[in-house]
Amino acid sequence: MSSITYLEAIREAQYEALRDNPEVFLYGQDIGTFGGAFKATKNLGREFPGRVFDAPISEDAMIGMAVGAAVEGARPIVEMQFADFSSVGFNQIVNQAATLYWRTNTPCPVTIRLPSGGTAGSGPFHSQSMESIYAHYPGLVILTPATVEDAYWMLLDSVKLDDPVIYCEHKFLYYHLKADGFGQRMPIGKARIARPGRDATIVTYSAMLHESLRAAEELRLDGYEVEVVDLRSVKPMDTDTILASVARTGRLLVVGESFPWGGATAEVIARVSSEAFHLLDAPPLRLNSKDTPIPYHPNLWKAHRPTTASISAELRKLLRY
Amino acid sequence: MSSITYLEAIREAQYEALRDNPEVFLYGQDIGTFGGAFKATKNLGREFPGRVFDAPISEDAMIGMAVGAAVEGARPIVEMQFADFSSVGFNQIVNQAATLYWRTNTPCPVTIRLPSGGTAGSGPFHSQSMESIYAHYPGLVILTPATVEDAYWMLLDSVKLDDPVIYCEHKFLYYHLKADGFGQRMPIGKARIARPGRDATIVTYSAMLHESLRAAEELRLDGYEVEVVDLRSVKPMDTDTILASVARTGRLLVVGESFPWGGATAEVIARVSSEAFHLLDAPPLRLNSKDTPIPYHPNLWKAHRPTTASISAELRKLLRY
Amino acid sequence: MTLSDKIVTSMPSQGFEDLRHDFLKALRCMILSRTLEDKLGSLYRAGGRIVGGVYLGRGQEAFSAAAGIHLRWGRDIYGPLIRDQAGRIAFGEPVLDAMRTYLGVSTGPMRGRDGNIHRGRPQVGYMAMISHLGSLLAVVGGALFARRLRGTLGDSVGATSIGDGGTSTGAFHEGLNFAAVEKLPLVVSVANNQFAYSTPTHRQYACEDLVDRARGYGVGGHQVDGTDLLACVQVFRTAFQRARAGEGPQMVVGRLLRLGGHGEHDDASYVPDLQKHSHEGRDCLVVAQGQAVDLGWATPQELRQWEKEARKEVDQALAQVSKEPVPDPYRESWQALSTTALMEGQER
Amino acid sequence: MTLSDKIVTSMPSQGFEDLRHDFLKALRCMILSRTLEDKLGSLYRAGGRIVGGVYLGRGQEAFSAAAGIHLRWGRDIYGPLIRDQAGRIAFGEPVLDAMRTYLGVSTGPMRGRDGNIHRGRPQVGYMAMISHLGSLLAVVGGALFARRLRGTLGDSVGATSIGDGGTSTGAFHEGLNFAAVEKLPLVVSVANNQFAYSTPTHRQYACEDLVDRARGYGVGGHQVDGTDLLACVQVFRTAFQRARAGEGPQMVVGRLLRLGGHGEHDDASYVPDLQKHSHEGRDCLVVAQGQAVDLGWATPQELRQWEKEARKEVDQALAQVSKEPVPDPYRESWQALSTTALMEGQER
Ligand SMILES: Cc1ncc(C[n+]2csc(CCOP(=O)(O)OP(=O)(O)O)c2C)c(N)n1
Ligand SMILES: Cc1ncc(C[n+]2csc(CCOP(=O)(O)OP(=O)(O)O)c2C)c(N)n1
Ligand SMILES: [Mg+2]
Ligand SMILES: [Mg+2]
Repeated sequence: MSSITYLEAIREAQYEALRDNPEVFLYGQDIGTFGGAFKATKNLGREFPGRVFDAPISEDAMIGMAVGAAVEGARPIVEMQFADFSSVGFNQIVNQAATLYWRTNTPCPVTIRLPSGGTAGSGPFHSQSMESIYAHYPGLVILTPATVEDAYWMLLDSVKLDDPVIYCEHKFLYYHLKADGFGQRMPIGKARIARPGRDATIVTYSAMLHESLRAAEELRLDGYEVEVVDLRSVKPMDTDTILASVARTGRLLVVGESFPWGGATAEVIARVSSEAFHLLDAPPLRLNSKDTPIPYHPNLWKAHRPTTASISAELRKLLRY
Repeated sequence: MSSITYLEAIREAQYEALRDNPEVFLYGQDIGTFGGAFKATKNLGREFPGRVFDAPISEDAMIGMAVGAAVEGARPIVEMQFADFSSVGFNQIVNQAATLYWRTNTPCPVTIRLPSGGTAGSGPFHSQSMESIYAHYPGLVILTPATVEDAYWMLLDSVKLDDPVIYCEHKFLYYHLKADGFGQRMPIGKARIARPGRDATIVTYSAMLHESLRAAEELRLDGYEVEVVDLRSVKPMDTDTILASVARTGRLLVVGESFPWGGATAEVIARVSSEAFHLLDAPPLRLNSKDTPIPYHPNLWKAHRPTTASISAELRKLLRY
Repeated sequence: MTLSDKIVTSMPSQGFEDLRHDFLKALRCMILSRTLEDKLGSLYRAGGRIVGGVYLGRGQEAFSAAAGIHLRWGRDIYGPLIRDQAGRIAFGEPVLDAMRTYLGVSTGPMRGRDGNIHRGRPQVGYMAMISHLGSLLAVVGGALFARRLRGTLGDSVGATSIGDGGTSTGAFHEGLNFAAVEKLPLVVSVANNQFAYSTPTHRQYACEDLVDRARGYGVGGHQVDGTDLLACVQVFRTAFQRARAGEGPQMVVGRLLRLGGHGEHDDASYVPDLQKHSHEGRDCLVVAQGQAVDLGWATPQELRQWEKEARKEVDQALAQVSKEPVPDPYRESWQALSTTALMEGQER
Repeated sequence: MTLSDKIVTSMPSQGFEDLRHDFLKALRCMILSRTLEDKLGSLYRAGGRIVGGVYLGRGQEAFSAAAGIHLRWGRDIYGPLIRDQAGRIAFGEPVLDAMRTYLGVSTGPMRGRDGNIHRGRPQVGYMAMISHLGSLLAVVGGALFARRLRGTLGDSVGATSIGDGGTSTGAFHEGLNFAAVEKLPLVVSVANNQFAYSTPTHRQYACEDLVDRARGYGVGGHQVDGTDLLACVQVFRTAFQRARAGEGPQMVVGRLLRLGGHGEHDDASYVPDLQKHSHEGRDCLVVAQGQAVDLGWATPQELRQWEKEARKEVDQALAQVSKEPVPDPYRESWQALSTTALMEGQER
């Protein structure tokens, strides 16, 4: 297989899901003829006539409709044009989809794709990372693939799961991130050691994995071996793998792109502090974006989110302790 | 002043806000003639004709309208009938109200009252605590009053603030919690030592303060002095007071009523672990509700949220460490 | 005084023969619904038995039942709302489901996890509403959409309800618009009972009649006197026929009055007396019983017999449910996902 | 070829004298808008100068400007949307505001924090849209509501826009319904440009014409050929008069076509040729220039002169803004609250 991008992996997974199961259909704005704002459904409407639908600008109804379809046994994949617009479908996600199984014993196999995260010049309403918002509510599975392989396998797995999945795909990785193939499937719920090390652990996910790996590389020049754990899914969160890594390194930095209050990074630190306090040789640290909306100008945007440089700086702080 | 309830304090604060500033108005479903589902605005429509408005069942528009009014210098107080229904106003809260000042330098003095938290028999959609959802987004102040005094002063302060405030009032406290007066005003952003102690610290807020105080009392019979910190506002969060308490006790339990993933309790633990790791003599613990929707039957509900008994059990674990 | 003692007569006694069967079916559902709800109301007031609040459909039974009788349990899709007890019965919901849910026992469809009007059995096409008004419409639409996609739609139809207040929600708008775009076989009952909780309609909408909205969505619009069962049966028959015939969503707006509080905790003192004594304030059950007698479709004796049977059914259900177990937190799975392998420990 | 070389003529030359002033004002705004947007488009394609995307109003200038000329900067409230560059100019927004925002310099109204079409100056009644379609309507309504409450409404009016796609949002429905209930002096422009991004209207709504929605909200409804400036000026004059006269919200639906992609990144290959060559595919600027000449309201020379002035204004703005500073993260306050005392450290 020739080189394939993260975005192509998402398209390919949808292709296979449609091919393999007649209950799968796609629903989203401009995803038919047009192939979606990011072309994640390019040609799928042509290849699967009557299975790919352009939705009206009605995120609330889009999720509601997917839940109804799932009740009837369908397995819809809903594309939000940007993660940020899921805010108007929020109620249907957290109160309708997420509670259906618990309330009525009815499975709810809905996959909601959220094109997430910042890119330069996208501004406050086309850049958000909402995994922490959705993970707070019971009844949802929150996937945050950071690699081409995970983008592919985890989307295929989402469609097979009988629970609602919030699939957070990072727009920054769409075109740049490439792989030679889809590699091996790893089960949902398992974190991955993306880089082994012994001096400190970075726990991260999604696009921040790559900034973190680069930071780890930088620190290697100083003689440090930093282990990097890719959470892959923030809910469920693979505490065991995190703890095992911290047991090896004794030092923890958690990096996420979303806003700093609460959320995935706080959750990781809370788990490690509560469950493996004695493993820590230094205070666990976290790095998030700043506590303002996401700025439009690239100068500001680069300073708003964690970068290789800011992660390296934080790592140095952690290692000095 | 004779005995006054938490709910009456909320009514009284709104009365005074209306009386003292012509820019204040109230907007919410059934808050006029009817005085609101919980009677938090009882008689205010009569006492302030043309200042208290019944809204259509349009939470999105209700928040949007309040932002527009605030742009023009008004200081609306919006009542959501239940916190849970703010999920359909979520977008206007986190993207419209919360970003206005940062984007345009325009103050946004909107107070949104969220009748929050569980009561027996209220079920999954009339019991939610959403402070952690809103606190995750930049640009909002999140108040979680636990006492009659705070209910009163913090609501008055909310109306005076030039920023959007999510005022989380706990329904469980409405009728039962009483005080003889409004006591002293404490500034927003300051936590309060609700009970001094030396053996362990509970950090909590809202209705869980009272369960925690009872648990602390229980532990006193075993000879332990547990300090209880009432956060009062989860954002801003008064890290200094928390750290000072942990410095005294060396042990930390954080108790919240909302869902367990992320949120206020994780945030507290993350801050303490990062900033005062060396002060801790034991792993910091947290206690939240369970990771399912909030059950309707009281038997289940009582087991779903933290109670005096479960807090005591957790405290014992913490103290044994 | 039994219900049938209050019969008033008003209808011409001919020309409706083809409605007879539907009418009587609806009437019996209304009687059972009223009997059940009266019982729930008194249990609530007595205290101690009912879990949570009680929200009744009194005064709305004709409108609700006239929709419900067109729905086939297990074949059609129904998403009832707050005041649809009569429609639920007409659809085929056993009284036991209601009683079990109100008493919160673990044998009910919601197993004590959710309550009262939120009950349903989605797996058989009987949707379980969440509280957020308007949000069920798209769900019912989605179920129809999936059936059509799979080719199993056949002559099945979907139905759901909304109140005058609920029409102000964005969810209602998005849901109905989506259903119209997809031309789904859906009947939407708009029960305009003049109030949303305490809020009168002039604070809720500014059009003359909610049926004026139908054209803007491109859906069929129907208006009916919601206190008149015969008229309701007739209008819903047309609406369901059109929906099944592929003419897309049909919106039926019924004018009526909620005969009671928003819930049983509410004395509805905000409803002006004038309105209570207006045409829309008539008790649709009394009207329907009068119609039945006038049309010669039922005798007062039969009506009394049906009431007696209803009381017996309700009493039996209560007796049975009273012995059933309430939920036990220690046996509860506390699991929000169906995929057990992905559940995390609760107490991290 | 300058714009004025493409003039087509079509109008009768009499009976519109009272529209002359408004028409010419709108036309000059259209010319400036087109000139500015052409420049922004080429800057975007050239790369390196523009921050973020570029979303243009080409083909919608007549409809947008005809609304904007009725608004008074500092007195009325305007909440423009994506394709309202012409309306913004008519309202009184300086070209510098636009240029500064697109180039992301820190001197602009958004200070590089937010971009392009999101710009505004709420403190002077010029609302700054967020991306979420439909959500601005309630904001504009709320501003009017507050003025009326305080007694400072006077003859001020509010205006905002939406596209065919945006009408499907719950926010639009809730906002318009609220405005209707409050009978606010609000004019809502519905620019039905046949597409929402790539989605044609038949996937967006099922009514015949979006103006059919007006009655269901109880608001005034107006229809206009959005490619015809003269008609637009006339219709908006009526709509604004009615709104100011206390007749409540007015909805003006314009039929037109987006002459370009959704944004400048989009080649709009999904728009069928047939539609491009239909009546609604006419270039409203060419039509308006023809009307001006036909009516004897402007000579081709004058038109050329206005174009020249517009180019000069745009070029000057660009030259000036090019020298202005871009945001500096180290001097940025990184503060989302106006109450400094409540801000927490950023890097916890
Ligand atoms: C989105 C939302 N907001 C608020 C509520 C609270 N609430 C429950 S019922 C009700 C009134 C409903 O009125 P209407 O739709 O007319 O139905 P009715 O009760 O009259 O049958 C309200 C405001 C809710 N359920 N959902
Ligand atoms: C709630 C929401 N969902 C999705 C989008 C993404 N989006 C931006 S513009 C657009 C199309 C808008 O179409 P229309 O309202 O017809 O306006 P036009 O672009 O045609 O002027 C979409 C889907 C959005 N801005 N807001
Ligand atoms: Mg009603
Ligand atoms: Mg459009």
